[in-house]
Amino acid sequence: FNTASAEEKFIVVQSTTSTQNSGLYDALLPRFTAKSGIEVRVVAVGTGQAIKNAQNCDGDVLLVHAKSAEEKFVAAGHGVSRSDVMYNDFIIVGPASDPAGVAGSNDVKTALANIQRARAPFASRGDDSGTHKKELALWESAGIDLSGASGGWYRETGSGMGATLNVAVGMGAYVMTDRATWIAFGNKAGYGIAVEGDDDMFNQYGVIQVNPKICANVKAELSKTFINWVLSKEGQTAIADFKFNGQQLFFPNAGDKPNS
Amino acid sequence: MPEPISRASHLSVIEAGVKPPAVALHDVVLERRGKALVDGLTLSLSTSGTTVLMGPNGAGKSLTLRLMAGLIAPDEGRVRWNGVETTPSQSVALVFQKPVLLRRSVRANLKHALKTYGVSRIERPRRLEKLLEMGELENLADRPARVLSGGEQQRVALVRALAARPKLLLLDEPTASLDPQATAAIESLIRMAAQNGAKIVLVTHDRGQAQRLADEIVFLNHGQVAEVTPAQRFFDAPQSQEGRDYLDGHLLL
Amino acid sequence: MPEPISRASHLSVIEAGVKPPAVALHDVVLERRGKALVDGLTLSLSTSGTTVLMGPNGAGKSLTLRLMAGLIAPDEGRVRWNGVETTPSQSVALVFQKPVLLRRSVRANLKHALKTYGVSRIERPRRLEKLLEMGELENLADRPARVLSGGEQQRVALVRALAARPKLLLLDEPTASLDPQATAAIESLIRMAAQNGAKIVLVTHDRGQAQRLADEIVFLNHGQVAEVTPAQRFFDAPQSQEGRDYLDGHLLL
Amino acid sequence: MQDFGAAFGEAFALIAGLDAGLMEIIGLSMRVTFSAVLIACVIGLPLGAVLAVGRFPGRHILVVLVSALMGLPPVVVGLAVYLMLSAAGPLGVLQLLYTPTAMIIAQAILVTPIIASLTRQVIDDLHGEYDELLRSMGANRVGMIATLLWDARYSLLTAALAGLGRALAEVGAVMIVGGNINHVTRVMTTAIALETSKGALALALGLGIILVGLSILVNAGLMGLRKSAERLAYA
Amino acid sequence: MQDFGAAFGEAFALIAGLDAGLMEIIGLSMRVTFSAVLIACVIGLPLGAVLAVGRFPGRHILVVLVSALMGLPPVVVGLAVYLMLSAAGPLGVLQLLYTPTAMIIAQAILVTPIIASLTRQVIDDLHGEYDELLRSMGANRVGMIATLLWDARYSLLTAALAGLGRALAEVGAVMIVGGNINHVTRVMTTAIALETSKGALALALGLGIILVGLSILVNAGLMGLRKSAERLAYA
Ligand SMILES: Nc1ncnc2c1ncn2[C@@H]1O[C@H](COP(=O)(O)OP(=O)(O)OP(=O)(O)O)[C@@H](O)[C@H]1O
Ligand SMILES: Nc1ncnc2c1ncn2[C@@H]1O[C@H](COP(=O)(O)OP(=O)(O)OP(=O)(O)O)[C@@H](O)[C@H]1O
Ligand SMILES: [Mg+2]
Ligand SMILES: [Mg+2]
Repeated sequence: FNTASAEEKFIVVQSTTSTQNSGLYDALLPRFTAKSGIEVRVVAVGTGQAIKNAQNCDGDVLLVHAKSAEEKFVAAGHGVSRSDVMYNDFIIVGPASDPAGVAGSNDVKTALANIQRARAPFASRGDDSGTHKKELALWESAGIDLSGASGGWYRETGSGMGATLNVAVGMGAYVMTDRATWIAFGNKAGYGIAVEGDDDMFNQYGVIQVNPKICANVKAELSKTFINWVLSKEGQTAIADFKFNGQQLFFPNAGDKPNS
Repeated sequence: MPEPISRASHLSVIEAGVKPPAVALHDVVLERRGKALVDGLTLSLSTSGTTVLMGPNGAGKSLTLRLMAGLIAPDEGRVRWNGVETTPSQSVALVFQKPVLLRRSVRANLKHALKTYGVSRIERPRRLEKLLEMGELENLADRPARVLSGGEQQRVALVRALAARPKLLLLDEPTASLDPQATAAIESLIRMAAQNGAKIVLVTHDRGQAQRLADEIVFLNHGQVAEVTPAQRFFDAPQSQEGRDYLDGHLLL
Repeated sequence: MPEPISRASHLSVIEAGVKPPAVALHDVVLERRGKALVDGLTLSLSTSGTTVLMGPNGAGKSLTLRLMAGLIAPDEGRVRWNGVETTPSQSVALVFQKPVLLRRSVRANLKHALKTYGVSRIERPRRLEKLLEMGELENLADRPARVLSGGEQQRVALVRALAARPKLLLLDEPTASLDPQATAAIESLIRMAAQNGAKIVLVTHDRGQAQRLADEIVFLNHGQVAEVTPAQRFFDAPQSQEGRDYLDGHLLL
Repeated sequence: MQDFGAAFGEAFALIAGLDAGLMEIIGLSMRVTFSAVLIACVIGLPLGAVLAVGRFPGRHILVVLVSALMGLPPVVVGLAVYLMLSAAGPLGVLQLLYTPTAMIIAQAILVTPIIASLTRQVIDDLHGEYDELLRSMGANRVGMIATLLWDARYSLLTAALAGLGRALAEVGAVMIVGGNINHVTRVMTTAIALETSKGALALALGLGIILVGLSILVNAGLMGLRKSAERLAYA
Repeated sequence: MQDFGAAFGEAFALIAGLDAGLMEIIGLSMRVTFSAVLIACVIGLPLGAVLAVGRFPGRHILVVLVSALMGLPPVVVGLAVYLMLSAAGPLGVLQLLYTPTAMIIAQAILVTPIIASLTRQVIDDLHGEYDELLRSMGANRVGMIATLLWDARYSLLTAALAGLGRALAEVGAVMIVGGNINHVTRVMTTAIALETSKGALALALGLGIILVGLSILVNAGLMGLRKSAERLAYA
């Protein structure tokens, strides 16, 4: 397709819908491009698909939020190293009627138990994404067995965060989401945050350079430049500066402890 | 030479007049692509008897039949049936020059016609058998109509029109591809229909057929009426130059 | 009564024999839906002269022409052209009973034919004009072929076949809807083609036409050959019962 | 490339295993698709015929419109149906959202213009041949349309099959109004989308192969039926 | 219900604002769609005609297969093209993934069976009428197909429009092989999907309304062209 050399200076970032839908990249990337002259092309898909695409060498950088899967990716040699970039948190949102009576809680385990007891509808992403895995872990730590509930009050939507929010709103179900997606979400329809602030609901994003030794087509220099910038003071400030309706969505935490 | 046959009723257009004409065209003009194909045609046909339209290829005979069936509307002038402007479609039947048959068996074609003509469900089987018999189609009844031979198709189209028991029966060269026996059979069907009071308008290039069936001849040329003459007189002494030329062409062979 | 016309060449099938026959059918059977429509037909036609196929509706005349054109393969028996089994499609032309015209203008139909027949691009315009003239189609050249009158369409189909300059010209009732003048003109075209060495096979129900054009008559009935007789003799004294009945049917009218 | 091989392996294993979950999904896919195409035929066939035969003001505009609606984006149809059926929407009381019924509605909306538009073309072509005959017989509009639809039925099967293909392959609309809820509204296409987003590409492809296989079976069946009907026709 | 009103408002504002981003997306949508349909026509028209006219062993199976492929799930096509074009795939060196070219390829694969199958039907119907004539003229297969395609061209437009509709509305395949990258591979349908997942339903619907509007314009244009060509025909 377009082979003009000026346009050759681009990298592909495989990422998740939560970062894209919130508008973070729209705020972040122009700053980077202005400084470096490197265009960043973001492919926003499910976490699993993003990792798979990166494994297939169809990207230079991976920026997702599923720490254990990311570490596996690096351990298998697909990635060079993993660094924390930023975090936010997960929340549970629900309808104003609050059928399970969990609104205002900051104890996620109790809240989940209440939801189960009330058999209040709960929409799960059910797509093996980072968010989904987190949610399953929370149910487990609350000691709740979901087997048999699927298709009843517990509904696995098998789709992305935005789609799952739409479904939840459409049927009046509780749903767990990352805060960034929620704040930027346009179809709130009277929904509000029911559960937030539990330490268990921490959501870490990491960035990984795809390994150029395995993927010859990876633009090692360009992607390193990008990662370095994101982790730099300037990049971290840009993340902190990004606000939606006055609210900060992501909290930079690079350099807290890089792990390889 | 075939003998001229006797006719039960002989009514010329000119002699009629008590009843409104079965069909009348007043100054009809029909244009396609800027050419007047029917060009100021005026003609008025009595309610009974057989009128034969003759004229060279492209004279506008088939178009005139279509106008009489109400299938096409004139660009100028008007067409009237029994004095009124609405097509009495159920009492007019037209047999096209190229038979159009449905993609069905012969039997199904006739069934469809009986249904369309509003024949009651109980009566249909009987009428159907009658039609098959009239067209000598009994052995062909279950064949797909569109694989029939040319002559067989013409017979189907003709009996289908008779299924309507029309008051005005328009026939466009109905025996052009029929063998002599079938031609004779069809001609007697036509004669029968005429005797039962139907008005027949027949297009033919077959002079013998015209002589056998016609009460009057309407000679068309270039989309206009060249002459309207009682049949006997036309073949002895055509009134128009065009009619003379046409008959001469015939004699030339 | 029309005068019998003189013939340049008169070759009966039986008299021929030095050259292999233009087309020969050996014991041909054609079945559809379990019925034998052509039922053991054997016939061998010399390379010149005009053979007229006659017979009642549904006798199998059109099917026989299709077999001769190689359009349908026999279920049993075989068809040979000039002694071999491959259809020499470029030197055979068939005019169908119902003219099939492309959804194009008259001119484009003829252009298409010239191209298909392999006429060189340079030659086409000249040949095209010639064909239009032969069919007296100059004034109709730019009309969509499918809105032409029945007779006009038959003329287009005929000159299109002539565009092939065929050695074997198969004509299925080519003048059934033509007026007397056009019939005369077409007949003289056919006669010309015959004089130029083409073998003509003509189907007609028109006894006069058969008498004017035929060298020999092949009479078909129920998918079989009832008789093959020199033309003159056929009309005076048909050899088969079927032939007699057919001609009687004609006289009956 | 090994993914393709793995996909066939997955497809085979799924079929061989007679996986109950898979059967459930296939069953729902078939039910939703056939219901939607049936509804689309019931509306689209007469609509297409009317567009071909009718002579009323605005016919041309309607023809263009129906043709243009073949390009209705599934996501948009999904959204529109979602907004109608959502609890806050005008039809919310029916509680149809996230049910197979909602999926059938959305697909019927998508497929109807396709069937109507293709029907219009087929009937138009046949109408050119039958029009004068039927009018000369004094047939009314309804009789005319019935005759045309019946005589064109073999050609119309292709229109129905085009609609069927679209419905069978469709994911955008059913995802939104069905929600891809496990055991409730998950069909083949939404399952494929899910496995894709999980990065389970071989499994997704395997499901796709099964879906195409089903499509082949359905097409072979219907075309076989047409063939034997054509042979037995003219009774 | 207010969402619908809002959607029209959004659509209107977007158009009135002559938004440069929107124009870019529309431009790419049109480019991808028309290219894909063009390729599909170049392959599908002759293929359909051969299926209608040809008499070779396996023809029936091929007819069923092409018809069945009208039900190719976009996600599966997207995945298959992705696996071919991926850096790890056999055609990775071409570096076509996440480019408009990849999207055109995927859509062409989806649309070709539709056009081929509908063409087969149209040509089959005409072939019934022309077959004996053309054979009696000694036309070869190529000449025969050319004649049939030309004389059926007005009916075939409907087949092309059906393909166009599918391509215009398609999102599953282009999403996977294009990646919905802003300013590079974002088209109308992927933009709609994105806005939907952001919950910006009115904006998504607004974009959908614009897309349907474009579809109407394209259909009106092409059908208008057909009408005037039909009028001028027979030269
Ligand atoms: N739609 C049309 N566009 C252009 N010309 C037309 C159209 N319909 C008919 N014509 C022309 O009108 C003339 C009269 O046609 P019509 O079919 O009435 O002739 P006809 O008298 O029945 O001739 P024939 O004896 O050959 O059947 C013909 O020259 C024909 O080419
Ligand atoms: N495909 C078919 N299936 C069944 N019957 C057929 C088929 N094709 C032709 N026939 C029958 O074969 C017989 C011979 O047909 P053909 O067209 O050769 O007759 P013909 O001698 O040309 O008659 P005509 O003088 O009426 O044109 C007819 O009775 C016809 O119904
Ligand atoms: Mg006529
Ligand atoms: Mg015949």
